[in-house]
Amino acid sequence: MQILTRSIPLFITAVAGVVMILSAFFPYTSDWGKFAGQFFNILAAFAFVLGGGNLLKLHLKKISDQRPGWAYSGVVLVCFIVTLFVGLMKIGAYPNPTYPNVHFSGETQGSGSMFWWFYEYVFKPLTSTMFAMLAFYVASAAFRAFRAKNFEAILLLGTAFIVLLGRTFAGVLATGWIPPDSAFSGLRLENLSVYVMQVFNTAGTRAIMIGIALGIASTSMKIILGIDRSFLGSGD
Amino acid sequence: MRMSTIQTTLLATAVCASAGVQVVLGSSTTSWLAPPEAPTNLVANDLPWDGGGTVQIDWTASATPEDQLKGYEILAHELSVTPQEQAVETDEQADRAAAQQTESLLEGEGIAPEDARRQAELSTPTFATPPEDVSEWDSLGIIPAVQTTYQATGLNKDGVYIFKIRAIGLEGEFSAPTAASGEIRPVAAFFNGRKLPLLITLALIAAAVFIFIVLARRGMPMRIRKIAGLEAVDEAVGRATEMGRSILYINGIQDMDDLQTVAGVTVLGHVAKTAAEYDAKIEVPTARSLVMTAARESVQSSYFSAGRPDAYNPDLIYYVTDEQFGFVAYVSGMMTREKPAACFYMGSFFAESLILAETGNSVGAIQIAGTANPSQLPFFVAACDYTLIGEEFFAASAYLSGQPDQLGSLKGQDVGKILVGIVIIIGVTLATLQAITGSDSLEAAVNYLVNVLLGS
Amino acid sequence: MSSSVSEPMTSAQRAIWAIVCLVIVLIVVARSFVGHGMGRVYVEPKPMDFVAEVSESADGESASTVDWKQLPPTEFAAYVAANPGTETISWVEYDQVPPRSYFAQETAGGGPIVFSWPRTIGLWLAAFFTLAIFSFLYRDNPFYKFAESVVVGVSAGYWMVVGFWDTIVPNLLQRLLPAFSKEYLTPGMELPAGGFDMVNLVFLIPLVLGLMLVCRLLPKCGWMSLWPLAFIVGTMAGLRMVSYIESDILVQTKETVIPLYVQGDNTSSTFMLVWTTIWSSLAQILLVIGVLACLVYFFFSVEHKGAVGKTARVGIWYLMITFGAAFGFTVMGRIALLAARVEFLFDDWMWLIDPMQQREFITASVGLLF
Amino acid sequence: MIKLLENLDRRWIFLAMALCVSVPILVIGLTGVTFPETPTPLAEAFFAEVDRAGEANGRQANVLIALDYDPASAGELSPMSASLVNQCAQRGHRMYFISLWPVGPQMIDDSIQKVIKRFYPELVYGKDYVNLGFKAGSEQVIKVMGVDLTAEFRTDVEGTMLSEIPMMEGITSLEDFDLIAEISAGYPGSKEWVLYAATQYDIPLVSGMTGVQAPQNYPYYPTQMQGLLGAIKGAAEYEFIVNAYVRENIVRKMLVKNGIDDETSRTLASDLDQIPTWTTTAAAASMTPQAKADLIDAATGATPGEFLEGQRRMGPQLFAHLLMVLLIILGNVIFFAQRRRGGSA
Repeated sequence: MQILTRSIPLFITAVAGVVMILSAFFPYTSDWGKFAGQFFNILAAFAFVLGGGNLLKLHLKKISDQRPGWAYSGVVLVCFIVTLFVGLMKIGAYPNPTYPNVHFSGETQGSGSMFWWFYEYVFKPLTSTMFAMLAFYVASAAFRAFRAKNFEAILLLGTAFIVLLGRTFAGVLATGWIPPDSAFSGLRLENLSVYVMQVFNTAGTRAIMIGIALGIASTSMKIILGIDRSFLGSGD
Repeated sequence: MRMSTIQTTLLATAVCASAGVQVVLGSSTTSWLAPPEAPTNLVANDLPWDGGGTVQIDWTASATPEDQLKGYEILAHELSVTPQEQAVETDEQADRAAAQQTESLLEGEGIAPEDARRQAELSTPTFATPPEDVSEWDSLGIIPAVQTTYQATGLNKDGVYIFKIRAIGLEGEFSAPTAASGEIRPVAAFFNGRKLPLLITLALIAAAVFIFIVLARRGMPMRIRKIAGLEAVDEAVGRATEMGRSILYINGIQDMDDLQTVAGVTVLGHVAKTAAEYDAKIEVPTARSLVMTAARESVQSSYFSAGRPDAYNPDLIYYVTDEQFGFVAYVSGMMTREKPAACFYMGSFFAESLILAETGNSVGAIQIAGTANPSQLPFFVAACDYTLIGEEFFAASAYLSGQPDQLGSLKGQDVGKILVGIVIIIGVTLATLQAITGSDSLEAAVNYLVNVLLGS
Repeated sequence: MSSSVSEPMTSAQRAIWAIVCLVIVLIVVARSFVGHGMGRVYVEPKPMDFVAEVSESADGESASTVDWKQLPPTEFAAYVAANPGTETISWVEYDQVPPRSYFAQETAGGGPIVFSWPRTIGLWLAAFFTLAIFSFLYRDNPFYKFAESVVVGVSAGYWMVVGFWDTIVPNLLQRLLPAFSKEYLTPGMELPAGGFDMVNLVFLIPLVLGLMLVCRLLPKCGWMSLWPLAFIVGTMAGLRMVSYIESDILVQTKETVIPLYVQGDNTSSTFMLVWTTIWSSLAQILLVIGVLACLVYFFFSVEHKGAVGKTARVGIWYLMITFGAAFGFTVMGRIALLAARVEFLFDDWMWLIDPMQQREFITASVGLLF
Repeated sequence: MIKLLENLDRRWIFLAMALCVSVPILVIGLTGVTFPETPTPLAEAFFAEVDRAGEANGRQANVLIALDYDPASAGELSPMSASLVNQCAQRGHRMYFISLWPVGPQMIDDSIQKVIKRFYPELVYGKDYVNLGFKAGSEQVIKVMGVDLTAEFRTDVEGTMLSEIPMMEGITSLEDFDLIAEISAGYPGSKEWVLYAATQYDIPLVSGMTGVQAPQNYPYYPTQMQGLLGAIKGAAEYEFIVNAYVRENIVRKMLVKNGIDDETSRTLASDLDQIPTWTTTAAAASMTPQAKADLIDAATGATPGEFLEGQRRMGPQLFAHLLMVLLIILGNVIFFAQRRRGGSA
């Protein structure tokens, strides 16, 4: 088991990592990199299957255990299976006009198909409304969490104000009286917000990026060399 | 290498401006009205040490003076193979045929393998004759008359090209084109020389990390500064024990291929160990099934090393759903019901950071967060008691594990930062001196640093 | 801070909420009886008719080939009448049209545009789901739980379907089963010479790894998923190591190598020249100082004391400004998303506003509101 | 008062936010009035980069348009895509649509339906624009496309082989594109395009993104990313520039079509307000009354609502931002009042 669960995976990791690094420098090996990339993309599609399988397993268990709210698990399952069936079978999808005799030749999400209907009237409103809820949470967080506790917090809030006001018409209203070509035009809110973004934000973000890149480089190296193997399930 | 459009425009304007003077002054002569002389000695070569697709073109300037020229137009034509050859050329057989030819050439003439391959490939197909009329050729652009060299980029690596060049007078009249260059295939070199600085940087950073890991394994003490957020872990776990409530640990919402998730699992190991020592309950809902597996392994070994294997309960570490907002909806609901005393958010977070931190705040938990996603940091910084910012988060996993390997790699990263700092300080000093003095040699030094050492 | 969410509401507050809900319901009910109603979708049918054109192969040995030709509806009827026994394929596609076109057709007295039941039901369902999710803001409730279950189920299925048709079929099946794919799935593909390209056998590797990944679902075979996981982590590590060093270290360092002194560009007066010189030089100086100070903050080998501590503190200031900017921008984004949802409710569903000029503007609905 | 605010139920805040967003939408929707936009240099750079695509290579530009977002972020990003497609179509660029997000193909479809089908019906699928659809694999897809585009994209979204699509001729890798225009909602998105395409192959890249991403992408501008649109504000500014450009271009084309010489058309198109008076002058005598009416309509008529989405949304944005500022101030007033009383914070 040790070979199957440790040695071989570590070997695969090392080979895959080294191939990707080499393909960046040696054009003749870029084909290897290409294959590795294509394999990865296919695996990424298989990962969706794994996700779906996990979902099925979890909710079937909930239903069979009759846990509280198991009826909702039933809703999840029905929706999952119907979407899957409608999409894989291309129910109601029109074939490609060049090959009208081949049922599967058309666009999966083509307008008018059942799958498109699910997207347009179920998936789209639900996910975008979920996301839109954040506007409300942001407001409540602003009221409760953003406190000028110390100098650092004041800097954070001050910048947030400049950006919030400078990026709308409020900025023009508040500081529009400063002539645009005078010595103090930089103090107009809309210009100030650009200045803050290009100087302070760029400096901070740049340092964060350099730091993270170093962190990623060293973690990657540890992974490829087999020093860091926590992703295989344990720290040692 | 590409010249910016602004520069080109400026040059063109400058050329035009001087031309205006010329027209007024030289109105008695009519030399500028006649088409300019053609440039000569056109030579095209595949650029060595590149990733392919680039051809270096050199020529001797036209006899017409520079200030009477608008520039040179570079013309390229990709040769198409004649129909009967096309069938062969399209698949692997062509490569095989070329390889055989290469071998025979290598045996016979002893030339460099790369050139041999190119020649072999060139000699196999016969090409359709290029059009006589240069207007049917592709124009790669017009470059200022002061230049006598050009790099044609973005060509098809497998294509075969010939080039011509012609001068353009101030009124847009063309000289006769030069004779066509030889047939060039812009092949990829064995090593992409333009990436050499990158390779050196990579080697330096990798070496620094590696050396410090080795030193650490040999027992050299590695001192790392205190990380404020981590000092609070014990406090948070202690408080949870006192209050008799649970600890919630969220490992981000990305899968194990994200390095932040990996770092989060390492931190989880430490938190779980503290929890085991204090006998506090720790709950870990995950958004990915693979993360659940890794988290179980990690927590289990922590309970073992804390000497409390009996207290380990795998059911408290469970998978919820991959869907971002589905996961958040579940976790926030759970938080309102169970009111954990301490919440840890360690990993890759997106929009859900705010919902989690908000809900955690509303149930009055001590919150410690760590992420390298800068967009989510403000919410964590504002709503949590402690936040590990960016690289600190990666460092935390190393710091907590206390393993010599991890600490060594942290030192290696610091070497990287010193290097970056030194390069910036030297570069900025040179550039500033150059800007003040306007010295040419300093300018050359800055250009070398920026364009060669730090890549194109 | 203690939570106020769980505190019971006073009856006055309840009353206000009830009134808010009542007003919304009233508007919706009234709106559906005014003018052309609301939330209806109209479509225009577009017949698609094809006939088979059989051409005998030249040598008479291999099978004859069938080409499908699309004909306009008028020609199609004539063609079928003229050539009985021809194979035909027909279906009708529907294009959504703005309600304006339907109203115009009604006034003109007839035309092809029809009311679409499936799409209208869909639109009302979408509106229901939107409101169901928003209802969570008041409190957790069955409508929300239902909507949440639906989104989990549909999204998981959606991803699988798209992954299958857009990646598995063209990049795996077409390579491993070319003949099958051409026959049933992607008739447009070119078959490789000899029906199969041996190079593509290499794609058995991702197939096997993919199946091993799915083995995670089986209790005894969980370990098999470690191999594809190792592959995923390995390629990602290799890819990211190189590109992050190039893009985020080399290029970002290069971008920071800038002169601290910049000549101003406003030459209208000496004062403005000096002023803009100071202003733009200051920007460069602040930028360089910021990058260096933040790097010091991220330096782990030295304690934050003395000079290092002071520099690190400057670094924190920069980071806080960065976070403030990030906060401001995030807020912008979230509000735009909410605005889009509200526009959906007001425009597509309730037909209260009409920014895209899809309908005749109904003043009656305006009167209802103001 | 403070006591009341301390225990304020957050549902009141939610209600305030709902009103701040919905009332301006209603008012703007009914009146059609939007706030004036003043474009910042970033939006102008974005426009200019798209405008000059292909010039360096002296050909009709091949623009790779990557729409990497989903309906959840469409509120911020669809105005950007609409204007981007509008500009490319007007400028005559060839458009290659792809997406790295599973629901991206729908976003592509929306843009095609909303802009190309409606306002540029003369453009031909397969010749002027093509929809290559979605591919799983995030940055790996970009990486493979850099080497060999056809290895990753074998068919278009309808299942037609690329070899049968005329505009795919000569397109083998990322390097064959003159510009990458990218609209991004997260990962994979602008950062990945910078890392794996723009930096590696030195291809001009312009990117529109959600507000969340904008601050992290500022350091890439202008070297690795030649244009950047951040959040709905960026969208509104860009929309404003493109609308002006499109209007000017249409008017100029109309004038040239009616036999007015190039020079005059250009001057007239650059100052649209004078068109109505100009049509009454002798210079316009050659035009038919119908042509004149069309011209005046093109010059001064209302912009289609599709291309005002971003500017419309700046209304609710303003009031919501003011609410946010107010809430933060209010929150801090309570905080300091509590602290003075000695309560714990």
